[in-house]
This record gives sequence, C-alpha cells and structure tokens, in this order.
Amino acid sequence: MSGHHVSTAKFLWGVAIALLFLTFLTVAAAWMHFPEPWNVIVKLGIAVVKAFIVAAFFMNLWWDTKFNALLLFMSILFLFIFVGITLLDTLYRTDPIPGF
Amino acid sequence: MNRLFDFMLPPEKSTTAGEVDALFHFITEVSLILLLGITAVMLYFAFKYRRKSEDETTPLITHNNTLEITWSVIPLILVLIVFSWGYQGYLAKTNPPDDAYEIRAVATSWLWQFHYQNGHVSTNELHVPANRPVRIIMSSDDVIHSFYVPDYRVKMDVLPNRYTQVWFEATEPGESVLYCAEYCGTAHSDMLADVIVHTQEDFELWLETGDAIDEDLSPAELGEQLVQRQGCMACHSTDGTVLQGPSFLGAFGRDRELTDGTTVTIDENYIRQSLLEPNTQVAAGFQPIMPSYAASLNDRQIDAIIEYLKTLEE
Amino acid sequence: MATSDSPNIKKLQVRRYPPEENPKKTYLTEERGLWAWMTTVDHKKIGWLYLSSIAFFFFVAGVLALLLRTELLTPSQSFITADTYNQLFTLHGAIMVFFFLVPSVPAALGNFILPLQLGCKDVAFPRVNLLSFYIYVAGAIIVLTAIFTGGVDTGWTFYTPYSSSAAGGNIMMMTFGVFVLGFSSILTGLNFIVTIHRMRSPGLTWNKLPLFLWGLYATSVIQILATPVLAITLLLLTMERLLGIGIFDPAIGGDPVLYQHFFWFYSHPAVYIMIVPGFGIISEIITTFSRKHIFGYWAIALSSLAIAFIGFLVWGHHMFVAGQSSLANMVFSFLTFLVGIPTGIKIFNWVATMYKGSIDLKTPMLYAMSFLFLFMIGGFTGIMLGALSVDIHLHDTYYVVAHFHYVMMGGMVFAFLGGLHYWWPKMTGKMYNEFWAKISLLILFIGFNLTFLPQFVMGSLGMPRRYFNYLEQFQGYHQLSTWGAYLLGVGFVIMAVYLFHSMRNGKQAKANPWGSRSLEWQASSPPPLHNFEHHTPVIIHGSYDYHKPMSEFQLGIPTSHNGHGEEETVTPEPGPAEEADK
Amino acid sequence: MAQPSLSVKKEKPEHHHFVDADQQFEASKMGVWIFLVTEILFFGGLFAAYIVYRAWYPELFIAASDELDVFWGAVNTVVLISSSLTVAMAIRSVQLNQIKGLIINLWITISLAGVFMVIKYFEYAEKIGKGVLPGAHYTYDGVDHEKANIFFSIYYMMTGLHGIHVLVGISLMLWLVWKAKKGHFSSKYYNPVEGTGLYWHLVDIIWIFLFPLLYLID
Repeated sequence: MSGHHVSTAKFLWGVAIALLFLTFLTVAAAWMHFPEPWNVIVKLGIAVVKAFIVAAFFMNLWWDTKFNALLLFMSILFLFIFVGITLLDTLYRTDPIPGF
Repeated sequence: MNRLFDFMLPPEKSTTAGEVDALFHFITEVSLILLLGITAVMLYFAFKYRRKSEDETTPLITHNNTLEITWSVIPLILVLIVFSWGYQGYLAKTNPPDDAYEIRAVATSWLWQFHYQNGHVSTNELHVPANRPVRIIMSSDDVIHSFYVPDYRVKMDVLPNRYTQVWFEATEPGESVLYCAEYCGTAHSDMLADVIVHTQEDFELWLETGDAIDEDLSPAELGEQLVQRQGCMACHSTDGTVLQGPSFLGAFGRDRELTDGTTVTIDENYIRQSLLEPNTQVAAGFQPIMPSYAASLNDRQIDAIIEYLKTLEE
Repeated sequence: MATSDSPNIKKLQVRRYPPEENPKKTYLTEERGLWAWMTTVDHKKIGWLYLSSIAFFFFVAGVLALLLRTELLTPSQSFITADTYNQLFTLHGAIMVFFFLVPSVPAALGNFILPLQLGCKDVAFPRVNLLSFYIYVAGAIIVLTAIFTGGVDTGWTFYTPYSSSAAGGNIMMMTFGVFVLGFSSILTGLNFIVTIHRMRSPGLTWNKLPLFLWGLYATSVIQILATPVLAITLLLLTMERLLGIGIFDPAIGGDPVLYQHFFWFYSHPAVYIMIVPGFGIISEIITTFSRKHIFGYWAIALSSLAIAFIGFLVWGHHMFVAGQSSLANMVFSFLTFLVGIPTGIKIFNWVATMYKGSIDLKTPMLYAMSFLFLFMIGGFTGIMLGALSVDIHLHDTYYVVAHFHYVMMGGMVFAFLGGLHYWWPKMTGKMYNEFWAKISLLILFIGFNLTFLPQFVMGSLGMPRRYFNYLEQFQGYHQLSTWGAYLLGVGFVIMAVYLFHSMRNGKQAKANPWGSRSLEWQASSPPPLHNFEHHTPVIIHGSYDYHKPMSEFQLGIPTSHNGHGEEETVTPEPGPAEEADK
Repeated sequence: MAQPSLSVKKEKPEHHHFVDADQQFEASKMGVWIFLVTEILFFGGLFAAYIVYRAWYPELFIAASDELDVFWGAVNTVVLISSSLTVAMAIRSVQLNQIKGLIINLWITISLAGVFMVIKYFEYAEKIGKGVLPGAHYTYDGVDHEKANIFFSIYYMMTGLHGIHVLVGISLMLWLVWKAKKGHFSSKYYNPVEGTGLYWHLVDIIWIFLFPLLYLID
C-alpha cells in the first residue's frame, strides 16, 4: 500500500511553481480577451489542470488507492448530472406569451 | 366504454380526456394481472414448500440467466410502451391548436380571476364555449398555484414570474370544478372555481352582458350573491370569525384602525376604495394581500356589495 | 497487503457453530447505567439510541396523522382550524421523512447489524457514530423548538416563494434543524462505506457480502452524494428568508422552479435512501425463512446499485406540471421508467428464492410477503405516475398520496418492522410472542389497505392533496380511510405492548433461533460487547449456503492473529473443531 | 485490499477496534475523502446556481464581474496555492518525524490563511460600502442589469461559504499545532494531519475555480 507516499521537498516546490505559473497564465488570458466560447474554455481548462495537479500531487491521489480517486470522480460526475439535467429544463423553456 | 376501473375516473368532459383514460385503464389492468399473478405464485410457493421438518436442507439454485433476462426484458418492453403512450398524450395535451380561444387567468391567494379579450373579468368563474379549443394563459400574483380541472384531465402550475398555459376543448355545455392543486396556504382548499361551459351563442351573449341573473334582485341580495361568488368569503367571514381579513359582521359604520396608525370610519367610500385599491388602506393586524376588483366589478355591483354589508349588523 | 484467503484459512482453528447459549456477559450487561449508554461508542448501543428516538418520532408523527384523518371525517372544519391542519400535515411529513424514514433502517438496524455481519468489533469511526447520533438529537431539538415557536405550514417540501416570503411561522429554525440533521445522515453513510470497504473480516469477499450490506452500501452512497445538495438548498432557503438573496424568490428576481430542482435532487434519491435498505432486509428474511440460497445474488446486489444510480436521474418527475421544459419532462419520464426494471428484477428474484425452499411462515416472513404485495402496488402506481399524460391528471392528488404511502409505509415500514422482528432476538436476547405478533401484523395489513386503497380512488376522481375542506362527494372515501388509520393505530399499540413485554418477560432467545447462515447469528444472543469475543472471525461459508446442513457450519478464528497485533496463543475449542479439520 | 494479511506482524492501531494501524490509516483517509465528496456536492449546489443563471444572463455576468478586483483575486490565489504547498510540506515533515518542521509549516499555513481572509475582508468592505449587497438589499447602480443583485447573491454565497471553510481550516490547524506540541503525532501516526491537509487542498481547489468564474469572466 502506497498510502504513506513521501514526496521530496523539491518535488512539492515544483508543483507549487507550476500552479503559480498557471495562475499567471490564466490572468494573462483574461487580458487577451479571447472571443466568447474560447474565453470560458481557456480559463476553465487552466482551472481544471490546476485542480488536477493539486489533487494528484498535493493530495497524493497519483499514488493512492484507486478508490479514493474514484470517489473524487463520482462527486464530479454527480455534479455534472445535477447541472446537466437541470439545464435541460432551464435552457429549453418555451413560455407562452399572452395575446392581449 | 365499460371498463373495470371506470369508477376510478371522473366523467370525460374534454376531447383529450379519453386518451388519458385509455392509458390509465391499460396500466391499471396490466398491473392488476401482474399483481395477482405474482401474489398467487408467492402464496402457492409458501403453501407448496412449507417447512416439514426442522433440519431440511434445500437445493442450491443460484441463478438462471434465461429466466432473469426474460423478466428484465418483458417489463422493459411494457414500460417503453407506457412511456411512449404517455408522451404522445402529453404532447397532445400541451400543444394548443392555433385557433384556440385565449383567456387570461390570474391566481391570487386564494381566488381566481379570468380576463377575457373584451376586457370582461370574472372571479372564481371560468366561462368557456363548448366545442372550441380554449387556451388559458396563466400567471400568479404571489405564490405558486395550480390550475386543475379533473373533468378535463388538465393541470398546470401557475407561477409568479412566468406565464404558463393549459388548453382544453369542452365537449358539452355544463359545469365542472376547478381546483387549486398546489399548496398555497390557509385557504388553499377553498380556492375552487366553477368552469361554466356555454354553447357558442350563449358564450357570446355572456361576454356582452355578463351575468344576467342580477336583473331582478334587490341590491342587498345581489351584494350577497357577489360576496359569495367573487371569492370574498375565503378571507372575510360574515359571522364574526377573523380569517385572513377582518369579518364583515357589524363592520359598516364602525371606526377602523389602519396599519399606518390612522383611523377611518367604514363608510361607502372606504368600501369602494377597498375594492378598487385594496392595499392603500389596510386594517391594522392584517397583511396587504387583497387583489383589486377594479376590472371585475361595475358601479352597480359595488353599490350592491355596500348595501349588503350594511345589512350585516351584529 | 491484499492476500488470498485460502492459505491463511488453512492455518485456522475452526470453531463449530453454535456459540455460547445464554451468555452471562453481553453488551447489555457490560457498561450499564444511563451515563454509560449516553456516552457509549458501541455500535449496538448507538443502534438502540437511534431505535428509541425514531420510535418516539414515529409515534409523534403517527398521532399527527390520526389527528389529520379525524379532521377529514367531515368535509368542512370539525375540530381544528385550517392553519392548524396545514401545520399538522407539514409536521407529519417532515418528521416522518427526516426523523423516521431516513434514519430508520441504516441508523437503527444498520448500526446494530452491520459490524456483526462484517465480523468486526465496531464501525470504522465509533466516535463519529456517536457524534452522528447527537447531531440527530440537536436537529430534533431545533425542529421541536421551531414547532413550539410558531410552527411551519409550508409542507415538507418548503416550496418557494411560499416558504421564502408568504408563509409565517418559524421556517428558518425548521430548515436549520433539517440542515443539521443532514449531517447526521452524511456521517452515518460515511461510516458505513468506510466500514464495508476496510473492515470486512478475512474471507468476506464482495461476492459473499450479505445483501443487507449491499443495500446499506447503496444507501450510504446516496446519502453521501445527495444530502449535501439538500444542505446547500436549505442554506440558500434560510438565506432567502434572512437576507433575501433572491436566487429562488421571484419577488427579488429568482426562479422558484430552480428551487424545486435543488430540492428534488436530494429528495427523490432520499426515497431510495428510505427503501433500498428495506430491500436488503427483505433479502435476508426471505432466504432465512425459505432456508434457501438467494436466487440471483448479483442481480439483487447490482440492482440496488443501479436503483441508487438511476434514482439520481429522475427527480424531475415531481415537476411534470411545475413549468419545466417539455424536453426535461420527456427525459425525466423516460428515465423514471428505467428505475422500474431493477425494482422488478428484485421482486421476481425474491419470489424465485421461495421456489423449492423450506418455508416457515414466522412473523418476519409474513412481513416480507406483505411487503412484496404492498410494494408491488406502490411500484405499479409509480409506473402510472411516471406516464406523462396520466400524471398531468393525477399529480398533487390523493393518488400520489396513496402511491407514496404504499411505497414508504407498505414498503419501507413493513420491511423495517420485518427487520425489527427478525433481529429482535439478536438485539434483546428475548423472543416476542408469535401469536400477538401475527395478530398485530394482520391488523396492520388490513388497516393499511383500508386507509390507502380509497385514497387511490378519490385521487383519480380528482381530490387534490393538502385539502382541509373538500367536496361532499369524497366524504365516503375519506371516512373509510380514517377508519383504516384508526385500525393501524390499534395494530401499533398491540405491537408496542408485546415488544415491551418480551423485553422483560420474553422467552430466552437462542443464538440462532431462525437457523440462519448469516454471520450475525453466529454471535451469541445478545452479542458480547465486542461482538465475537475479541476475535476477528474468518468467513468460510457464504451467508446463503442453505444447501449445507447447519452442522457443517463453522466459524474460523486465526491462531496467528487475535486482532490486537501481538502474538498470542488462542486456546483451541474442544472437540468439534479438531474433528472438522480432519 | 481490505483484508489484512494474517501472517505479518502489524503495528498496533491507535483505536482498538481496528485490526492494525495500516487499516486505521487507510480507513481514516477514505473517511476524509468521502467527506470531501460531500463538500464538493455542497459547493456544487452553488456552482449549479451559478451555471443556470450564467446561461440565462451571460451579459449580466460579464458586466457585474467588472466590479470585482482581478488584482486582489489573483493575489489571493497565489496566497492559497502557497498555503497548499506549506500544508504539503507539513505532512512531509511529520512523515519524516520532524515535528518541529510540522509545527513551523502549520504556522505558515495559518498565517497565509489569515492573509487570505484579511484581503477578503477589504474586498467585502469595499463592496458593502458602495451598496453592493446580496439580493433584496442591493442598492448599487453601477451595473446596468435588472438581475445584478442575483449575481452578487451568488458571489457572496460562494465566497462567503468558501471563507467559512477557510476559517474552519484555520481552527483545525491551530488544533493540530496544539496536538503536535503535546507530542501526539509521529511518522507512525499522523492521520489528523493527513486529513486536514486533504481538506485544505480541497479549499484551495474550490478557490481555483471560483477565481476565474467570478473575477475573470471578461
């Protein structure tokens, strides 16, 4: 069992620097003003990469039992289910308009 | 159509009711067959394989793929039939024909007001023509209500921030009950209205003249009828009980303290003001929740209500 | 560290069933006194703490139901006002759902049985378990305070904008109480998942896991994934009333239908929190009293997980006429029907388990058979309500009320009572009076159907729910329903009497009075404080191996390992164990 | 996985109902992970509200996010990422049995969390000062949209709930410092440190999403 994974200090510093670099990148992207769909995709893409780095290397999921990673995956999956199906309602409403 | 479960359904009074009922009967009958069948098998097993001695062992039967696939696939087919049948019926019930006659409904705690195209307004009475699709566009003044007429098999929630609609085509002149089906507070169960179906000609006539019944009544009698039919009784009693609003009993001529601290005498002007702009002078201890009757009562009717209130002495 | 079981098991001392009868030292005789009970971390005692609490709330909410039914004897006001009536049905629903149904099987029976079926000494986090109970108590106190300081009349669903602006009473305190309660439910689920994953006895592989535990596992998963959404919903609702944040309140710019999505995303899966552990109980009872291997073990185990998963996709069927888009209605209706399939599979498998069994119609078995009948009615009427066009007519009528009472009471409560009677000898060490138990069941069965069958009829005839006054045409049905409710009351009183009587004067129970093959019955009745006398048993047989005679049943205890980490020799059991090794 | 091997001699667990220390460590870590699942879905409700309203009123979110200061948001992101690093270092220290390093790293983390809250305080004060309050109390007229109050309700709920989590994290770490000083932790038993660390990283991850969603829309 690799639950007691010990990272080297150098490695932890490397992870943090990568995260700080990505933070810089996302702020820079905000100044670039990408056209609409790309704007969201770039920023959320960077956020996802950052979250992945934190989860994998700070929270040690990379070395941990797969079940804990599965738990994280499940929570995100069910969040998507919740939001996705709710959007099936909120985005597709067709309210009638009174004629008088 | 004599079917086993006819007693469970109200009369079919709209063109789409039959479709709903057919599916209702189908599901109930199939369910009954399955329920009785499975129960019989269970009881038969309980009898046939009853324990005969204490140290019996039983054969090891862990599973049977054929059997399990069968009893997964057959119910799946059945529910898919029910799904598509129900969805078809739903589409028919939610898409009104283009030529549907439009009526606006406004729900308030706890009464219904219906606005017609010529500006006519009726309270707690929905007048519709027979044999013509009617489309009701609804909104609420406060909380969520729901428009439910069992005879037509229609129901739709009435929302405060959006318009929703129902449509139906009544098949014959007559009356049906309209319920509020979404819980909305104290008098939720009194938020009923009558759906009155006229022939096309009678409906045109009603739109022109409104209720003809008031012609030969005395003002006080007319007033009494109006108070009962306009939904006033949901909040105002005539026997002294305090509901959501003050009681009418002995109110006329009395002084009343208002929420802003001032006092007024309940006279003709105050009653008229309270009907037309109800929330400008609210009695102390009550909420400003009464809807306006400016569009639904004419001068003669207001006078009649005033006359009626005068008769309610303690 | 994963090791195959077989080489180790060979090194075991094998002890032959049965264990000690009439033990002197049990969990009930050790750590006595009120203080010891209130601060216990023993899962069995915590199970009892929960059981007594939920029994109290079941009684309270049951009395409320009788008051409601009595008022409904007449079409207009008889002895309570409309506002009181509205408060009573709100409290009946809220207390039954949040204080009885959700914690009943997992927190009361589950707490007691789960470690015993796993062969461990306790759940993974015993102190968290006790904390979870006290969170439940705190939530209960807050809710009771809310009831006595204004009450709540919104219905248990707290729909906005009625709850956020129109309704009076003490809604903020009520929602806060339920919010607190959610954490109790979450902690129980968390504890169970970790316990099932990490603390199974050697040899208890996933494919030997008793089906009750599969049920609890699926339930715990739902509790973990759904309850937080309830928490945030109630938090937002509280903020709505406190600060007017307006996300759900149309007067400030919000959307009330969005609230309904939030609410039902928890509350529909919550239906499965209530019923899925009940399924587990039924699997245990039917195998034990049919003395037969479960038919379709994997079908039943996986269908629990399937129900848990699909249960998350169908919440919108509570909103078919609420104003959600037609697309959403279609998708939700379709997915709703899919839940019916795994549920149907379970029912067929249970009946098939009885085939060629050796069926003993003891009280728990009769409860299980009643469950099957009543739950099928609940299921079929659920199909009816899932059909879009029919639901337009039936939504928010008594048909819905009858449907969910058939599922919740006919299904869940009957399963719970079956489980209670099934494990009663294990929990108390005493037998109850079989005759009175059957009489009580008969009364409950008749009373239940008398109460709720008429509600199907008046519902489809158009009687809306939550009505204080009603049209006279429905009075006959209402009266039948009320008489049925009184009969139910009588049934429960009889049950309370004989159960209490058995605790003091009941016959001493054997360790395994039903001849079950499941692990919890291989501990003594009642079990010792540490379940298997400080040992970690090794599972050799399956929980449903009814094709083997009882005399072959053995419980392994490792010689090299006593559960404390230090080497220590275990004195071999005399006689039978050595024979078994030959 | 779950079955302990029977032949190998094991560390004695901290609590007697576990079979051995390894089982206890894995169990408590899984417990924390399950707790984090509930946290994700708890915040998930707010993300859902955000997405629904964003899909309804995209122009509102672009206009209203101008009121948020990207600079301070970015500074707070840096602060939280640094604190994640120090928590990871704290766990490394205790794994190597360096209790002093553990305590120092915990103190740095607590200070960084404090900095985060102070910056958050000034951001809140600036907004409240100009009438940017949630929902019904919103009086600011700098955002030209009738639903501007809803955006700020979501903003306050998300950042407020996150802030409460930061405060809870601070208290947990103060408790860890206290326990560490009393000699409770060693490379053999440090489950609470590991658990708190996981919690703190999740708080960081949530902020990693809040920052672009609220501050960087345009």
